[in-house]
Amino acid sequence: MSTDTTKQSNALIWGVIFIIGAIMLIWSMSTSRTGQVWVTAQQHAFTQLSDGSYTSTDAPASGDIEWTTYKKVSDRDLTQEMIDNGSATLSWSRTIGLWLAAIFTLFILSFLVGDNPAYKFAEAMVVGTSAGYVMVIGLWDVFVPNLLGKLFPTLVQSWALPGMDVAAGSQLLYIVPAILIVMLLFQLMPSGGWISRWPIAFFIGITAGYRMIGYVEADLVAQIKAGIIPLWITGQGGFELWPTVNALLLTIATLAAMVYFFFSIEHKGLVGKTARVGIWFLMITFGASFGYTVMGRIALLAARLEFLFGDWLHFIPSS
Amino acid sequence: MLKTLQNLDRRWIFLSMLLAVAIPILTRTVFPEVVSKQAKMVFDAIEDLPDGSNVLMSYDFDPASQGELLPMAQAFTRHCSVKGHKQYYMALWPLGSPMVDLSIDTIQSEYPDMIYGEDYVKFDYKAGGEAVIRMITQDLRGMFPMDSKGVPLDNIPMTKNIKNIQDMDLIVNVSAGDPGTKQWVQFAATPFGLTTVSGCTGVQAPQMYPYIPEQLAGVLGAIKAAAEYEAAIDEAYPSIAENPRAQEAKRRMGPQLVAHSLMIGLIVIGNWIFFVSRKRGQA
Amino acid sequence: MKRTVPLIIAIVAGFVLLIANFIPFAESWGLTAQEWFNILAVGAMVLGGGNLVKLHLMKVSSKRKGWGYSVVTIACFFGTLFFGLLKIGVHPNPLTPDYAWSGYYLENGSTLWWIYEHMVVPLTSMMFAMLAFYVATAAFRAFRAKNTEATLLLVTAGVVLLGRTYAGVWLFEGWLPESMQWLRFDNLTVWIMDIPNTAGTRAITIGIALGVVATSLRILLGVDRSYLGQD
Amino acid sequence: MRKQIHHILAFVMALSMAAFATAQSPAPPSALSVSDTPNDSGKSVDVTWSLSETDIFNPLNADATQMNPELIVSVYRIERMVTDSSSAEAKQEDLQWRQIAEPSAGETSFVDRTVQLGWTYNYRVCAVDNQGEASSWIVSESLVKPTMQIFDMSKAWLAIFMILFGGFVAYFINEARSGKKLWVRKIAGLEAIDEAVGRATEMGRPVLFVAGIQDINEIQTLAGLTVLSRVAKTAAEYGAQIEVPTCRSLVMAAARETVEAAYLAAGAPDSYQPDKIHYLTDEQFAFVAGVTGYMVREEPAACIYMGGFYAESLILAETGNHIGAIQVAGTAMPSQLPFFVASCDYTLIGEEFFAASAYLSDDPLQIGSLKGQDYGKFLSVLILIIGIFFATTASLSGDGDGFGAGARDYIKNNMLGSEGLGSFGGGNTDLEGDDS
Repeated sequence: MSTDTTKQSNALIWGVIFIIGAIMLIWSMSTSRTGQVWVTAQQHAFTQLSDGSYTSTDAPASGDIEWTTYKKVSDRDLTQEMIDNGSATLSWSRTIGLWLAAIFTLFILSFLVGDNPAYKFAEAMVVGTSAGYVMVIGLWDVFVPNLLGKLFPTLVQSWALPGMDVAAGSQLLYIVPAILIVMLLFQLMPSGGWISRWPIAFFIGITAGYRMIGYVEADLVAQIKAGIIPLWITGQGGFELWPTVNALLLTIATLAAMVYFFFSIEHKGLVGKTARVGIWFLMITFGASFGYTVMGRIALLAARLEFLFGDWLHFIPSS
Repeated sequence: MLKTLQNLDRRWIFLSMLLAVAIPILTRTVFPEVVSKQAKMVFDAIEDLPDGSNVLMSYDFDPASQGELLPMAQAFTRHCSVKGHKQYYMALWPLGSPMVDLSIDTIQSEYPDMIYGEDYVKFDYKAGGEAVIRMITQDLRGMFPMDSKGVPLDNIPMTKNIKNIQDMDLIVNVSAGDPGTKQWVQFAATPFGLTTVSGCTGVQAPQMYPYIPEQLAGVLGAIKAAAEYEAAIDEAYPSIAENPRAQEAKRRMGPQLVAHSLMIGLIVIGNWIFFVSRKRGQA
Repeated sequence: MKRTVPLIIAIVAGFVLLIANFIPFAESWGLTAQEWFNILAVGAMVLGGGNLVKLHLMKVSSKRKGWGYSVVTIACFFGTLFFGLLKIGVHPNPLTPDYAWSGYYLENGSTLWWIYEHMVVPLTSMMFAMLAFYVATAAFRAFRAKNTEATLLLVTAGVVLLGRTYAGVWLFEGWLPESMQWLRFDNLTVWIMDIPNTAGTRAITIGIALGVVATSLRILLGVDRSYLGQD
Repeated sequence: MRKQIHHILAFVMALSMAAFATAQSPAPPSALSVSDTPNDSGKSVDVTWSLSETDIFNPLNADATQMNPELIVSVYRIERMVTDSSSAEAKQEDLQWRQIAEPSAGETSFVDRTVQLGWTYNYRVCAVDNQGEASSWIVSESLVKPTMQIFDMSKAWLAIFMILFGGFVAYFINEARSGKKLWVRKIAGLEAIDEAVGRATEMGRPVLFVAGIQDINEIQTLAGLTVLSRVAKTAAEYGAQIEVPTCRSLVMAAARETVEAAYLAAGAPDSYQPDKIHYLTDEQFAFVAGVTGYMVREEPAACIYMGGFYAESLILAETGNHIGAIQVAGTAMPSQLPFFVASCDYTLIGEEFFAASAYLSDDPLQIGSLKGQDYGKFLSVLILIIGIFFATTASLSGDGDGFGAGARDYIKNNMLGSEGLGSFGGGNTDLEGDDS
């Protein structure tokens, strides 16, 4: 296809897509609360007891700590009555969020028509947000309780983790991982990157240590053990043909496949034939793996379309 | 005919896949499920435990794999809740924590009489992957000094007497990769003989089979197995069968059927083109 | 100094873990080492974030093609970090309402939650879901029965694909005699998974395990120092 | 036989009647015994008992209707008391009887993992019926003091295997380093690579090489780079153009070194173009978009993928196939192999990939460990065959206690299980950890 015809077809495709999209939107909006998120408010009030601790109360007085949280009402449960008596209210932030979510989803889908700025934009956001998000979790879930909490218990207790047990006092041993982290971050420096080799070496050593055990125990010894089965299977009714055949097949296949992975023997004669049988069984294995992978990929798409058609456009009951 | 197919704009194939998945979703076709061996094994592993057993639920997946794994995870939660098992939630993936929250929402909305701290508890995400598993097989508090609400384990009824996860009666692992099922098998199930079941993505499932039955009590591979598991639960517990939210995986089998058929059709046509054109000495 | 110390650290750390597995006395050493390891893993996360920023800042400063997108990435990164670390929109933990910072950083309704729910989830999951389309085109244009092996693979894949849907049952309803029921694709799939797949995977698993033993050992014996880099 | 059961049932009924008449409490469990868990660091105690007579799971009560429903045991309550905390200071609550667990009916054992090394403990257990009525306490005859073992005997065989498998590798690495030539079979895939490069030269189109998307510290990437040096060398000899986009900046640096060296070795240092080896981006799908974009524009005649790949594998292979390039792939990612096998002209499967890299590089580390692994495999196959032989003979001889069964059980439970060295045919020697 020459470039200008491609351009034309692209323009055509975009046009068609936008028209279909518009029709769906209008239809959906005319029939349902498209992309609206309704919430119910929940009051939380806490009153102080004589011992200084707080307890939740239903009749907040002055001086109590109060706040309101909002819970999403799924489209399934939302009734006109709830809207009329004001128990359910429209949440603008969440509604906007939902529309954004839908639009970002479409941005990425647009890559199918051809690479375009919208896709690149969405992609750039994926990288940034997910990286930032992972870091936030790491800091709040691990760094604070497992490192700061051990080094400066009283501080952390009075700040972020009131429930924490400070009896143990600060455990100075945890200086070591703290220092290692600092050394690791030296890798960001233009020079002095070699300092980060210490923590990296620690990483690699530990990994090597437990991997070695884990793999020998679970993937080597235990797998050989699992492979040891009788090739003559008898049940209540005496000898059983099919189980025996299967056991035989399983054994031959395992051994043949292992022979294929021998590199000290030339694949000639019997060895060659066995290896050939082995590769066939490997291919069946890969075929199964292929099928399962495809199944998984499709499920992912189904979930996203359910989001678009359900949560956003309300063509189907939203989750 | 051949020519057109040979240089067919691939966007037509994209479109066909889109429709193959979209139409069954919109028409909401649901097919009956035959509970297969694996799904039954997993179901039994949870069903046969005496009510109120300790079950460790490790959610090692993220939103990217929700489509495959969330229905499974929710089914595990419902099954354990209806059996009254004590559920200990944790996550080895940073984005696994919010997945756990979804299960906890399910408990709170569908099993309101279950009490946090007595029937279920949530631990925060911890970094380190397999090293976390190794750690908690020896010393739970070393890794989790507190639950996700910041309460020390000694002040929580259901964790008070738990030294490490060897005190668990079952490990349920929902996994989208590494760290995941393989690591649980290597560092918990095999060395300590802890009964473990796994719900994993289609990509991993075939690699888990050699571990069955000794190292793994059962594997749910991708959405199909989840649908079968849902069916098994529905059979045993009508209360869950009536819950439309508990039928997600089953609903998704509609798109699966059409899309799988499309895939096979595409492979066949593709190869037909391949052979014909090769005969004509083009390829 | 630059190479020997790290080498010693790696070897010692590795062997401590090995020994801890067999000698109960060393168990506690192993636990300590692993606790440090897990804390250090967070350092690795921070490093990852740092590298990302560094990389994209370089792109921006050098005005390399598409640097605008790098700006977006950096903005998103710091935005998320800011709202998350400062727990914007998070209420205190109901157990301790008088501690402003005690809340759950991902509390439903907080800003980080909003970012997670409306950006992280749809973007990452749709990004991944695109594979469904690529698989389709690959099926049409790439997966060829070139030889016996590929043919075997594709046929198995077909059987599994149908066997893992209702089609596996439905195709054979009615006409297949009782004695031949095992031919039903769903039954066939179960067999494929139980026998050939288990066998093939077991062989691969054992092979990989030996490979890991070799590589780990090379590190523990200090013969493989590639992780120490040059100079 | 039947008569006996009747007697027993009568006895049970009488007993439950008695209970009914008196405190209406269930029958207590019996034979409480406590012992230090073997092969551990002295952090746990094994508690075992026999079921109460009013426990449904008690074989006596095969016919549950014979029981007084109110007395059916729901849980056993286990209490513990510290009798000697050696020198350390024990908490006050530990010095009295304190509940530590409530295993449900039918259980006959419990492992207490909350004990301190070197302290001395006393245990007692009672049965609690579904009315909450507790039976009388059964106190263990002996006290127990958890102790630490020097070596975990249950892992003796595991240790032996680690030494064996490790030994092979270490030995052959040493051999290879001492300059001994170790023979490795030729890998068929390698000719395919040469052909591919040759064809590219004829067509005057470039060769694309992707070394996976993992970072430089992964073995697969390193193996990929070894193959790259071969590809680069051939390309330099034929005078073909090669293109190497990378997903990690460190990989780019390493790749440049490799290729430059290869061109030097081929005697064509001035035809080496560093800018053909460039870093795109860390982000998986962005990287693939970049590479496939290049493929569609430049239409390389040969695409070679060697390294650790993930979901992007099929996108690469699909595009390569579409532009009609010869494709050779190699990866140890089991989940991605199917897509390469189905769409590439030749694929190096798993270890074959490492073998290829070892074959190409005369690096003693690679060849030595490859040899070592081969011997490891050989040993595994041997054990497998021997085990299967005994298992089969055992089942042929009707699973009796013959030699076959004995040998099979020793191999499965001791050598490959967790029952330590044990004694041949000795069977299970410890209470814990028989995971077979």
